[in-house]
Amino acid sequence: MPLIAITDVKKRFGENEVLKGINIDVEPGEVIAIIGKSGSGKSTLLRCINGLENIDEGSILVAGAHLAPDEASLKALRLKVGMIFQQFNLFPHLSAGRNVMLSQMVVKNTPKDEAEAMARRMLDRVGLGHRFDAFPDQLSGGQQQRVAIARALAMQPIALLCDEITSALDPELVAEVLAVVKELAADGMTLLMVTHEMQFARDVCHRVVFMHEGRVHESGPPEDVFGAPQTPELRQFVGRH
Amino acid sequence: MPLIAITDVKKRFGENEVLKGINIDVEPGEVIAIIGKSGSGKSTLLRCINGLENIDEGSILVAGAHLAPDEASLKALRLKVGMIFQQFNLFPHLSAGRNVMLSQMVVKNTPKDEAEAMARRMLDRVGLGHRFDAFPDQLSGGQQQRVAIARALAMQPIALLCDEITSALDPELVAEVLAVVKELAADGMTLLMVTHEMQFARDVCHRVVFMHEGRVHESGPPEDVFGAPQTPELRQFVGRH
Amino acid sequence: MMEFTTWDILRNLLLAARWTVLLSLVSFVGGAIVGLAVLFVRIGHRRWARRCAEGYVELFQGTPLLMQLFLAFFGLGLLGFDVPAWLAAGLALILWSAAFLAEIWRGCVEAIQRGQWEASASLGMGYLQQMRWVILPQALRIAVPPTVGFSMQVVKGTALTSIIGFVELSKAGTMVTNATFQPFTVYGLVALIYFVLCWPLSKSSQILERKLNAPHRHH
Amino acid sequence: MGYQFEFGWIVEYLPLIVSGIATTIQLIAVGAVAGILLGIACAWVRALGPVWLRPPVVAYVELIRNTPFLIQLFFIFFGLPSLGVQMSELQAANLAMIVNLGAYSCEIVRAGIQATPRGQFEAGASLAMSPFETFRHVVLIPALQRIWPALSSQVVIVMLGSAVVSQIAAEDLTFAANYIQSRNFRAFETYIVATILYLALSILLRQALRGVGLLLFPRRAP
Amino acid sequence: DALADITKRGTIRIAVPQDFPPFGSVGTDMKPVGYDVDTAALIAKKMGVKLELVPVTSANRIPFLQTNKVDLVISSLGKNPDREKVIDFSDAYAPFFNGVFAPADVKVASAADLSGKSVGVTRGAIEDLELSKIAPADATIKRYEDNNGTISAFLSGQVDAIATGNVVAAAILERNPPKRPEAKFLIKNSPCYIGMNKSEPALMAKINALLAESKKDGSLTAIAQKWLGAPLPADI
Ligand SMILES: Nc1ncnc2c1ncn2[C@@H]1O[C@H](COP(=O)(O)OP(=O)(O)OP(=O)(O)O)[C@@H](O)[C@H]1O
Ligand SMILES: Nc1ncnc2c1ncn2[C@@H]1O[C@H](COP(=O)(O)OP(=O)(O)OP(=O)(O)O)[C@@H](O)[C@H]1O
Ligand SMILES: [Mg+2]
Ligand SMILES: [Mg+2]
Repeated sequence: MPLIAITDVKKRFGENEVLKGINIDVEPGEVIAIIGKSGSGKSTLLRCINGLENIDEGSILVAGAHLAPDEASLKALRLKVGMIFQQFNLFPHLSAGRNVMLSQMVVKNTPKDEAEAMARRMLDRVGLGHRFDAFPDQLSGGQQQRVAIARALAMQPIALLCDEITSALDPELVAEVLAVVKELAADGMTLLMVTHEMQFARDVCHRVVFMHEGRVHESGPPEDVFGAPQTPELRQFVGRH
Repeated sequence: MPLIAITDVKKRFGENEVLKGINIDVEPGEVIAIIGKSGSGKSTLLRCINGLENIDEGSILVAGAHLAPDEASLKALRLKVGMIFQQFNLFPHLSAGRNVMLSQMVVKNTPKDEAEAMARRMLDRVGLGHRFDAFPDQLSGGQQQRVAIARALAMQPIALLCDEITSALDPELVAEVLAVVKELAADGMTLLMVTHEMQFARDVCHRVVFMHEGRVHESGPPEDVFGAPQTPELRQFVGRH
Repeated sequence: MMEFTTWDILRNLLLAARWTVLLSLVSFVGGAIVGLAVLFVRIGHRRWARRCAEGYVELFQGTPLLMQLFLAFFGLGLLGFDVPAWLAAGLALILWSAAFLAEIWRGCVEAIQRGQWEASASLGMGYLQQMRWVILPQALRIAVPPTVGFSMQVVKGTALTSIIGFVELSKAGTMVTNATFQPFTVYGLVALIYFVLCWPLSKSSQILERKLNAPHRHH
Repeated sequence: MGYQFEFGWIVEYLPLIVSGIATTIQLIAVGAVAGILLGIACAWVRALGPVWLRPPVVAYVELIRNTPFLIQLFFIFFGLPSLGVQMSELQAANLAMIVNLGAYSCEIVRAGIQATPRGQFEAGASLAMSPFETFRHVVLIPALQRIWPALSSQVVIVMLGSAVVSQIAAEDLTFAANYIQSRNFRAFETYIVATILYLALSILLRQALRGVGLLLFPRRAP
Repeated sequence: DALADITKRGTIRIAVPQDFPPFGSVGTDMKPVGYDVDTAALIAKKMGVKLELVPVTSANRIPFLQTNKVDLVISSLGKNPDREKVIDFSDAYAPFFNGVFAPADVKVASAADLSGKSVGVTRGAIEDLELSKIAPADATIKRYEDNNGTISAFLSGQVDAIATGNVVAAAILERNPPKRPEAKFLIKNSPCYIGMNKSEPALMAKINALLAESKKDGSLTAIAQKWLGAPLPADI
C-alpha cells in the first residue's frame, strides 16, 4: 500500500484550474523530486497534501487515512506529514530550541523535559545542537532552514514535504541544507520535494516527477527523466537548467 | 579629461570604514564593471558618486564639476548621472509612461506633450513602447527594470550607474535587461555597473574593477582580470563565479 | 453664591479626576478582555460568527459613545433592568473600547506573515493554539503602541459618562464653571489635568513604537 | 414598564432633523478635507521638513491629541474672542474640527511616510528631484494609500465626536436631538433616532471615503 | 403606586439641577445648593422621609424620572402641552423672573426690537420656551447646552443679548464683567413646576397639598427670599 496515494486531484482558484487531475503514489521510504516551471502547480500540490488548501476533486490518502477538511482529521494528517517551507517560517519570538519544542508540548502534550531532550537530539541531527538558545534572527538562512527541518522531525512524521527549501538561500548556504536532506533520505525518510536543484535530484531521488500546467507530464527514475526526456516540454525544461 | 574622476574617496559608517581610498577615472563612453564580494563597498561607491551618501574624504568630479553636498550642485550632478537600482524602485502609483515622464516635468519643467513623446521614445528603446499605460505591478521584474532604465535615460544623462540591476530578477528575465544594457554600451553611453554577471562583464565591458574590503584591489581589461588574476583574493573570487 | 478659591476649584477637579481614572481603567481592562474575544471570533473560521463580530464593531464604532451610554443606562432601565450608573457606564465603555481594540488588534494579527499560520498549522496546531503560541506573541509586539495610543481615547471618552450622572473631570468642570462663572480658569485646569493624564500614555506609545521599529530598519 | 414609545413628533421636527444632518455633513466635509491637508503638511514637517519648524508642530500635535475636543472647541469659541478673533459657531466648529483632525492625521500620515521604502526616496533623488518634489510626487500618494484605512477611521471618529459642537449652539444633528427632547421630553425616541442616523452617516461616510480612496489610488496597495 | 413606594422606602429621590444657578448649582464641597434643592429638602421634611438628591442635566432629567430612578424632578421645569403628554406637573412652586439683558449700547425695549439681533439662551429652560414664542422671526436664538455656555457666549460677544433669570444677570454683574448685562424687558413670567410620572394621583395630591401648606406657612417664601431676593408673588 502506498504511504501517500494521490488520485485524480483537482484544484481551482476561482476560474484558474491549477491542478488538473494529479495521480502520484508515494511508497514508504521513497524520495521523490517534483520539478517544473514556475506556476505549474508544484507548491499547490504539496499544500494540498498538507491540508493547507482544500482540494476540489479527487482524493488524497495518507497511510490509508482519507484527507478530510475537518479539524480533527487535519490534525491527525499533520502529525503524520511534516512540511518545510521556502521561507523557513521559524517563529521569530522563540529560540531555536523553543521552536522545536513548541509543537510537541502544545499538540502532543509532551512534558517539557522530554520535549527539550527531543529538541536537542533533532538539532544535533541537523548539526545545530550548539545553537539551541539562538533566536532565528541570529542564525543564517541555512541554519534557519535546518532548524525548520529539526522542528518538523521532532513531530516524528512518517513523511516530509519540502517546497523549494533552498531557493531563499544564498548559494554558499544551499549545500549545508541539502546535506541534511540527503542524510534524511539515507535514513529512510519518505520525502516529497519540490526543487530546482537538478544535480541533487539526480543524485538523491528515486523518482522525478515533472509537472506542467497542472498535470504530471512525465515521471520516472532520474536517469530517464534527465537522460532521455520524452516530451518537448521536459526537454526544454531540462535543457534550461 | 575623465568624465568621472574619483580620487582618494573615503567613506565611514560610524566606526566602519567602508571605502578606504578609492581612485577610479572613467573616460567618456567607457563601460566599467565593478565586481567584488558582498560587503566590499561596491554599492556604497556608486551611491557616493550619485550623491546619495556624502563622502568623508577625497573628491569626486563629474564632467569637471565638484560634487558638493548642497542641493543645487546635487541637482546639477544628478542631471548628468543617472542611477538604476537592484530593486527597480519604480513609482508604484504611476503607469510606466508616467514614471518616465514625471522627473522631466518636475525637474526640467518639460511640457507634458514633450515629456510624453520622450517617454514613448525611451520606452520604445527598451522595447516596452506598447506597455506605456501598464502599472509597475502589472509588469514582470525584467520589464520593470527596463522601465527604470528608460526613466533614467529620459533625463538624458551623460553616464549611468547600475547597481546589480539583474540580481532581483528571475533567471529567465536577466537576459532581456542585459540586452538593453548591451545596446546602450554599443551606443556609446558611459556605464559604471556593479554586477555578478561575469560572462556579461567579460563580453561587454572595457574595464573590470575588482573591489575588496573597501579598496580597488585589481583592475584592468576583462581578459586580464578574468584570464590572469594577479592576487589570491581575485583568483578566489573568479574561481567561485 | 459661595466663593470658590482657585484651590477649591483645583481640589474639586482633582477629586472628580479620580472617577476619570477609575472609569478609564475599568473600560480599558474590560475592553481588552472583551476585545480579545471579539478578535478571536472576527478572524476565526466560522463565517456567521465573523459577520456578527463585524456587525458588533460597526455598531459600536459607528454611533456616538454618548448615545451608547444613554441607551445603556436609560434604555435598560426602560426595559425593566435597574442597572446602577457605574454598571451601565462600565458596560457601555467596555463594549465601546472592545470594538476599537478588536479592530486595532485585527490589523496587527493580519500583519503577521501567512507563513506563520501555515507553519504552525503544518505542525498540527489548532486555531486557538496557533493564536496563543505563535500569532499573538508576535502581534503583541506591534500592537502595543496603537493600544497604548487608544487608551488616551478612553481617558477622554469617559467625559461622556456625565450623561448618566457621573461627575467626572469634564462634568465637574462644567459644574464648577456654573457656580463660579470663570470658564477660563476652570477649563484651563481641566485641559491641564487631561494633558497630565494622557501625555504619559501618548509619550510611552511613541517610545515603544520607536523601540519596536529599531531592529527592523533595513538599508 | 408602561412606557409608550411615540414617534409621531418626527413629522413636526423633520425640517430641524434634516438641517441638523446637513450641518453635520457640512462640518465633516470641510473638516475632513482641510484637516487631512493640514495633517499632510504637518506630517511633512515632522518627517522631512525644516528642523526648526518641527518643535512647534510637535507641540501642536501633542496639545491637541492630549486634550478633549470639547475643551478645544470652548477655547476657540469662547476664548479667541478675547484675542479679538470673533467667529460664528459654525466657523468655530469647523475650525475646531480641522485643528483636531489635523493633529491626528499628522501622526497617521507620518507613519505612512515612514513606511515608504528608502528606494523610493533614492529613486526620486537620483532623478534630480528635490526632497520636496520627491515627497510631493513620489512619496505622498503611496503613503496616503498605505494609511487610508486608518485615516478613514479617524474621520469617522471625528464625525461622531462632532456631536459636542451642539454645546456652542451649532445646530448639528445632536443639537436637533437635544432641542427636540427639550421640547417634548421624548429623550429615548429622539436618541434612538439620532443613533440610527449617526450609524447611517458613519456607514455612508466610510463608503464615501472608500470611494475617494479608489479614485485617488487606482492601483492596489503594493 | 409611587407614594406608597416612597413611604415604604423611607426615602424620596429627587432630581435637582447643578448647572442652573440660582435654582441649582454646587457649593465648594460640590454638593448641590439652590432654590430647587431647598424645595426638595422642604418636601422631604414635610413628608417625613429621607432625601436623596440626584443631580441631573437638562438632557437626562426626564429619562431619570421615566426609568424610575427618581420619584420627582424639581429642576425648574416649565410646562408646555408636548411635555404634559409625557409627564405630569404639580402646582407651581417657584416664580421665574426672566428677561432679556444686553449691554447699554444695544437698543432693545421689547421683543420686537430683537429683530436682526442674536439672543443667547439655555436650551430647554423656561426662557427658551417663552422667548421662542415671542421673538420675531428674524431674531437669531442661539441655544446653548447649559447656563454656562449662555453666559460665556454673552461675555465673549458671540451674542448681542441673553435671555435669562434676573438673578443670574445680577450674579454676572457682581463679577464686574467687561460687558454689563442691563435689563431690557421682561419675558412673560412663567412659573416652575415639579415633574412626576403620569398616573400617580396619590403622589400628585400629596405634593400639591404639601406645596399649598408650604405657601401658607411661609417656608416656600423663605426659600424665594433666600435665592431670588423677593417673596413669592401672589399668583403662585
Ligand atoms: N492562493 C492562491 N490564490 C489564487 N491563485 C493562486 C493561489 N496560489 C497559487 N495560485 C496560482 O496557482 C498557480 C500555481 O501556483 P504554484 O505556487 O503552485 O506554482 P509553483 O509551481 O509552485 O510555482 P513556483 O515555482 O513559482 O513556486 C499559479 O498560477 C498561481 O498564480
Ligand atoms: N547606511 C549604512 N549604514 C551603516 N553601514 C552601512 C550602510 N550601508 C552599507 N553599510 C555597510 O557598508 C559595507 C559595504 O556595503 P555595500 O552595500 O557597499 O556592499 P556591497 O559591496 O554593495 O555588497 P553587496 O554585494 O552585498 O551589495 C557593509 O559592511 C555594510 O554593512
Ligand atoms: Mg512554488
Ligand atoms: Mg550592493
